[in-house]
Amino acid sequence: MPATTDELLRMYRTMVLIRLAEERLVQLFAAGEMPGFIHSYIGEEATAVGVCGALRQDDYITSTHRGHGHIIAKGGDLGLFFAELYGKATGYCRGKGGSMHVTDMDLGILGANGIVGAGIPIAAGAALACRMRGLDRVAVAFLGDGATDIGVFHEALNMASLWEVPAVFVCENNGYADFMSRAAHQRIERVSDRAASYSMPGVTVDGNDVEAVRDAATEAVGRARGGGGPTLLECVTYRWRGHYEGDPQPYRTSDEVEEWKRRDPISTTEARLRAAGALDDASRDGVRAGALAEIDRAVAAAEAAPMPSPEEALEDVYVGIVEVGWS
Amino acid sequence: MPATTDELLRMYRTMVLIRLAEERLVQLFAAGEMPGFIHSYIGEEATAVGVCGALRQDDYITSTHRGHGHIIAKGGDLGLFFAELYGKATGYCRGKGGSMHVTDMDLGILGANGIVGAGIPIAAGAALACRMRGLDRVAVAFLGDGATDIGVFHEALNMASLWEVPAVFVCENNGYADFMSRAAHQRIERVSDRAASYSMPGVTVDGNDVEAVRDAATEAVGRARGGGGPTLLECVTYRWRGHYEGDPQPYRTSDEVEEWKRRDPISTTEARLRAAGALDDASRDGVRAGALAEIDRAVAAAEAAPMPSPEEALEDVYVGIVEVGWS
Amino acid sequence: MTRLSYARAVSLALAEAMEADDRVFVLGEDVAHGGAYGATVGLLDRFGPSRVRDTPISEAAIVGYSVGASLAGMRPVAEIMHMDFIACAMDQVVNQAAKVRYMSGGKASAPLVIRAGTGGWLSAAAQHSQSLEAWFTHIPGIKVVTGGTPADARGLLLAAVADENPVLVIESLSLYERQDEVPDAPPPYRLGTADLKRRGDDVTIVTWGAMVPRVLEAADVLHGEGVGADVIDLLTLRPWDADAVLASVSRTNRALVVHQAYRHGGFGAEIAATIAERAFDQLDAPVGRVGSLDVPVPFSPPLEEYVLPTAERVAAAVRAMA
Amino acid sequence: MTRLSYARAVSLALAEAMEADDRVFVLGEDVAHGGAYGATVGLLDRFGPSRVRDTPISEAAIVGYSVGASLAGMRPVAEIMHMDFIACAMDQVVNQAAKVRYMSGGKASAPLVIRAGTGGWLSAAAQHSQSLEAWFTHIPGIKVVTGGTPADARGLLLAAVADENPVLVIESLSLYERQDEVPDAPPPYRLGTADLKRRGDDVTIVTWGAMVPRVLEAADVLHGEGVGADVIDLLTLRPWDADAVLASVSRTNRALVVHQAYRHGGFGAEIAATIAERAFDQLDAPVGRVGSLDVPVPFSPPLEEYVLPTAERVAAAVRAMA
Ligand SMILES: Cc1ncc(C[n+]2csc(CCOP(=O)(O)OP(=O)(O)O)c2C)c(N)n1
Ligand SMILES: Cc1ncc(C[n+]2csc(CCOP(=O)(O)OP(=O)(O)O)c2C)c(N)n1
Ligand SMILES: [Mg+2]
Ligand SMILES: [Mg+2]
Repeated sequence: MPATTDELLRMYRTMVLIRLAEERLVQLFAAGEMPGFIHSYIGEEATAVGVCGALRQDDYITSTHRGHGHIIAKGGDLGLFFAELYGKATGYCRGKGGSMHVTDMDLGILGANGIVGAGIPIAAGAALACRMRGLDRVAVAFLGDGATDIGVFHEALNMASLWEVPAVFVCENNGYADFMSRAAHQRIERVSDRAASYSMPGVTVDGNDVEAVRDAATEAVGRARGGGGPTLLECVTYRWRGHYEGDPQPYRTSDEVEEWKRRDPISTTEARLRAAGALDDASRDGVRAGALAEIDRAVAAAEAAPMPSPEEALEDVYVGIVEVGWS
Repeated sequence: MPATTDELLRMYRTMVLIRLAEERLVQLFAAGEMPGFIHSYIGEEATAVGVCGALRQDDYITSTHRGHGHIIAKGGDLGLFFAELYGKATGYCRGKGGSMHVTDMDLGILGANGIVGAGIPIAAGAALACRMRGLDRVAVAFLGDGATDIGVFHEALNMASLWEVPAVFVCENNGYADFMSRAAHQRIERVSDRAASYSMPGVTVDGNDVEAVRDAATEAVGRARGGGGPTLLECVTYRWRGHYEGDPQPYRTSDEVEEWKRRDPISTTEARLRAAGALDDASRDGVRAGALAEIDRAVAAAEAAPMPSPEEALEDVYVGIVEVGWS
Repeated sequence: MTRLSYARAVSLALAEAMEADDRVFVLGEDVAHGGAYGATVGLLDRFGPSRVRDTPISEAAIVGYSVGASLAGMRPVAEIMHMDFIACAMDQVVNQAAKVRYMSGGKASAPLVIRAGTGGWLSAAAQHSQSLEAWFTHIPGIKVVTGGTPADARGLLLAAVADENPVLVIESLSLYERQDEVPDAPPPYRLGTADLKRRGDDVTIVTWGAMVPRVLEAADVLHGEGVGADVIDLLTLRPWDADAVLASVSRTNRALVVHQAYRHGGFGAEIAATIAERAFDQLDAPVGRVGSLDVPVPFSPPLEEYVLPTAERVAAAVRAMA
Repeated sequence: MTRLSYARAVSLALAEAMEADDRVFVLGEDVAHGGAYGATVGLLDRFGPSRVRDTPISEAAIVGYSVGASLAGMRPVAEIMHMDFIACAMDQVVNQAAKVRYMSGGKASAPLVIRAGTGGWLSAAAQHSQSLEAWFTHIPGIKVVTGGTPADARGLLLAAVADENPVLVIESLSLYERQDEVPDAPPPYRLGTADLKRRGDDVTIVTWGAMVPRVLEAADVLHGEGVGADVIDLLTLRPWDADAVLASVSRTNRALVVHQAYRHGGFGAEIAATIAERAFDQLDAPVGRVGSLDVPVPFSPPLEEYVLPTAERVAAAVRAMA
C-alpha cells in the first residue's frame, strides 16, 4: 500500500525537522556548545523516516552512533533530546549517555550504540522476545554499511534467519565507513546480497526516496509481523557532512558531495508534494517555521536546564544499588 | 591436472595412516591412557589429504579442534604427535598443548585451535605475510561448518577478499556442529554460498572423494599462489564418531551413520586404485601393515617417554622470561 | 534434602526458575541437547524448544540476543560453554549488558543471566581452562556470582535469575560431577552476602568457586595442626561482602585469599588490597594470596597440577603466615 | 630535542620502526588516512599502501591477521581506535596472541603490537572512555606498556615493536595533543623498567599513562606543602617493575597507586597488594589507591570530571596518609 499524500506530508515534516535540528546541532557544536562528538545524519533523512513510517510506536529500534535521525523519526522528544546532547540533567539519559546513547523505552528506542554493529543482535533479541511473548511487534536494527563487516552482524543475521525472528535489519549504506569508501572496506556490489548467506530476503532501495523506503520497509515489517521472518533492507544514501563534525574529508571530492546533494531526499519529496498539490511555498515555509519553533523551544529549554550534580554519576549503575563517591 | 596414480597411492597411504592412527587413539582414549578430550577425524580423511595434497611443505595451515588428520596429512611426525597427546615432554608442544594445539613451524602448521573459527584470520594473516614478503606460499584455514557461523569467519573472509590474500578457506562440512545438525545451526543450502558475500569464489566438492578434493584444492591453491585471491572451498563429508570420544550421539540415527560409512573415502580410493591396477590385496595389506608399524613405533616411543617435570610449566610463556614457580 | 551433583543442581535451578516465571528461557550451544556438560538436561522435554534454544556457535550473538530479549521483557539465561569463549562476547557483556542501564540514565535495564562453565583440571589446555572473573569484577554494571557446592550453585542461580541486573554466573566445571546435599525448598540467597563455611580463630581464608572444597580440605588439615580457619566463601564476587571479610579479619588478624584464577592481577588482589588497607592495624602478617601461577594452563596433567592451586599449597601458605 | 605532540611522537616511532625493519607494517581502521586521532599521519605517503593498511570495521580480524602475519615472519602493528573496542577482539588477543607460544611449547611466537587509544576526558561516554589494562595484566603471555609523555610513548613503542612477544601499547587519547620534548635519537627503552619521574622522600606514588602529568601536578602541590613524593611511572605494566617500587617504598614507607581505570579490581590492586605483602613491615600507613569511581564513564562533563581521578584527589589521598 503506497503512502497517502497525508502520510507523505507527515514524513516530509519529520524529514524537515531532522534536517533543521541537525543543522542547529552543527552550529551549536561548531560554537563549542556541545561536548563530545557529533555524527550528522544530514542527507540520510529519508531512510530513518521511511523506515519509521512503517513502524508502530510499540515496535522496537536500535540506533547507531549516527542516530539522531532515528530518534526523531521514531517520535523522540526534541526537548529531552537536545538536553541530553548538552549533557543536561533533564536529558533523555540524565546526561549520562549523550549523542550516542539516546534511549526512550516508551517509544521502543532501545538505545543507540557507540560500538559499531552492537545494536544488531540487541534488536534481534528484542524481536525474539516479542515472538516469545506473543506480541506482534517487530524490531528494527539500524546499521551502517561499515557495520556489515563486523562479526556480530553475521552472527545476528544467521540466528535471526534460523529463528525467524520478526526483525528488519536496515543498512544505511551511505558509501563510507569512517574515512573508508565502501570499495575500501568490502568487495561486494550490493550490501543486501549478504542476505543470501542466511537465506534471508535482501532488498536494496533508494534510501533518498522516502516513499520507496517506506514501501520496502512496510513490506519487510509486514512480513516480520506476520511471522515471515527477517529481512535485510539496504537503503542507499549518502552523508553530506564529514564522518564527525570537524572531519576535513580529504578522502572524497566536493563534486561527489554536490552530486549527492542534488539528490536531496527533502527536495525530492517537496517536489512530489507540490506536484500532488499538497504543498506550496507558504505551507512549505510553515513546515519549516514550525520545525524551527520546536527546535528553538527545545534548545532554549536545554540551555536553561541545569547540569547534573556530580553525585548523580553514582546512580543508575545497578537497580537497587547506589555507588560510593569521592569522600 | 588430475592426480597421477602415484599421487593417488600416496594420498591413499596417508588416509590409511590417519584412519589407523585415529583408531588407535580411540582405543587408547577408551582405555584411559589419554588425558583431555579427543575429537576424532575418522571418516573425513579425504578432505585433509586432498587439500594437503595440493600444498607444498612451506605452505601454511591452521587446524582445528578436530585436527589430527590435518597434522598427519601435512606431514606431521607421528612420534611427536602421539607423545603430545599423551602429554609427554617429548611431544610436539612439550606436553603443553595436547590434541587441540599441535604446532610444527617447519611444516607450516601454525597450530590447531580450541576456539572455533579462531584459526581463520590467523591463516589469512599468514597468507598476507607471504604476499608482503614476496613469497609464493599460500595458507589454508581448515574450519568446520559450525565455524562458518562465528563472527570472525565473516570478518576474515571479507578482509581476505579485499586484500586478495593467497588463502584457501577449507570448510569441512561434516553435517554437525557439536550436537547440532547443520539445519539446526544455519539455514543455507551450501556453505560455499557464503563466499558470495565477499565476491569470492565458492566451491563445493565431495569431501569424501580425495581426488575431487585434491583437484578443487589444486585449483584454489593455484589461484591463490598466482595472485588470484582467496577461495572458500566446502568439502562435504561426515564424522563417523561422536563430536568427542564418549559422545552418546542421541541426535542422530545409526542409519544415517551407516549410510555415510558406505561412502568411506578410503574404500572408494582403494577401489579406484584396484581398478587402475595399482593396488591388490597384498599391497593393500602392505600399506596397512606399514602404517600400523609406524603407529606402533610412535605409540611405544610416546609411552616410554617421560612426563614433563612440573617446572617446565614455567617456560615458553614469553621469549626471554621464565616465570616464577611455587617456592 | 536430596543428594545432587553440581550439574544437576544447576538444571534443577533452571527448571525451578522457568517454572516460576514464564519469561525465563535458556539459550546456548547444545542446551536443548542437555548441554555439553549436562547442565540443561531435561529442560527441552519439560519446557519445549521455544524456551530451550540451541544456538549456532556465535557467542557474541548469544549474549547480544540476551541483552535485547531482556530489554524487551524476557529473562534470558545464556550458556557460555567454557568461560574462555566469553572472550568472543566481551563487547556484548561489558559494553552492552553492563552499561545499558547507566548509559540510558536508568531508563533501560537488562536482567539477563550468563552462565559460564569455568576452570581447569580438565586437561583441556590453555583455551579451555581459564577463570576470568577478574575481567568482570572490574566492570561496574554487572554482578558476578559463583557457587562451590551444588546447593550454592542452585541458590545463586535462582537469585541471579530473579535479579533485575545482568548477572554472570560462574560454574566450576571441575565440580560438575561432585555430589552433595541440596535442600528440597530453594532457600533465599541474597546476592552480595558471603557464607562462612567454616569457623576458626587463627586465620581468615577468603575463597570461591572450585577452590571452596579444596580450601575446606586445607582447613581440615590445618585444624589437625591446631590452626583454626574461618573459611569465607564469597559467593558473590561483585558486589563482594567486604563487611563479612573485615569482621572476620578483625578477629583472626590474618588473611589469605585463594582463587583458581591466575594469581597475578586476579580478583584476589582487590580483596587483599582492601583488607590490607582497611584492616591495616589489625594484621599480624601480610595478607597472602594463592592462585594459579603466572602461566597459561598447560595440557599435561603433571604440568596442570603444578600450575593450579591445591589444598596443600593453601595449607602451606597459611603455615607460612604463622 | 624537538617538541612534539604525543600523537606525533607515536607516528614518529612508527616511521622509525618501519624504516628500520621491512617486516613492520601497520593496519587498522583509517590508519592509511592518518588514523582517527592522527597517530599514523604521513605513513601512507612514506611507506605505501602495502605497509599502511586500512581495514574494515573488524577488530577480531585486525588482531587475528596480526597474529597470523607475525607467525609468518612479519611485525604487524595493529591499531584499535578506542580500547573499549578491543572487547570485540578479546579472543584473538588473549586466547591466541598471548597463548600461541605457550601452547606450542615454544615453537611459535607472535611478535605483534596492538596500539589502543585509551581513556576518558573526551566526553565520549561509557563505550569510548575505558582504561582496560587490568584485563591484560591478568593474562600471561602478553606484555603491556603505556607512556605518559611523548618521549615515553615513542621509546616504548619502538621497544614494543622490537620485542619478540606480543605487546599491547596503551596510548592515552587525552594526552594526544600534549606537546613535550622528544630526543632526536631514539633512546633504548627496556620493557619492564619503571622510570622515576620525580624524587621525594615522604611517599611513593606509582602511576602510569594519562595520570602521569596529573600525578606530577599533584606532586608539585604537595611539594609546596612540604611533602616530597617519589613519582614512579611504571611504563611497563606487565611485567611490572616491582623492584623499583619496593625500593622506593622502603625509603618512603608510604605508597599510593594511581590510575585512570576503575579503582575496583584495577591493576592498582595488584600493585597495592604486592606492596602491602612484601613491604609489610616498612609501611607507616595503608597503601592507598586512587582510580575512577565504580561507575561507567558518563558523558556530561561535570559527571565525567567527578568520576575520573584528578590531581586534586591524588593530593588529597596523600594528605590523608600523613
Ligand atoms: C567496534 C567499533 N569499531 C570502530 C568504531 C569507530 N567507528 C565509529 S563509527 C565508524 C564507522 C561506521 O561506519 P558505518 O557503519 O558505515 O556507519 P556510518 O558512520 O557511515 O553511518 C567507526 C569505524 C566503533 N565505534 N566501534
Ligand atoms: C568459540 C567457541 N565456541 C564453542 C566452542 C565449543 N565447541 C568445540 S567444537 C564445537 C563444534 C564445532 O563444529 P564445527 O565447526 O562444525 O566442527 P566439527 O566439530 O564438526 O569438526 C563447539 C561448539 C569452542 N571451542 N569455541
Ligand atoms: Mg556508512
Ligand atoms: Mg561440523
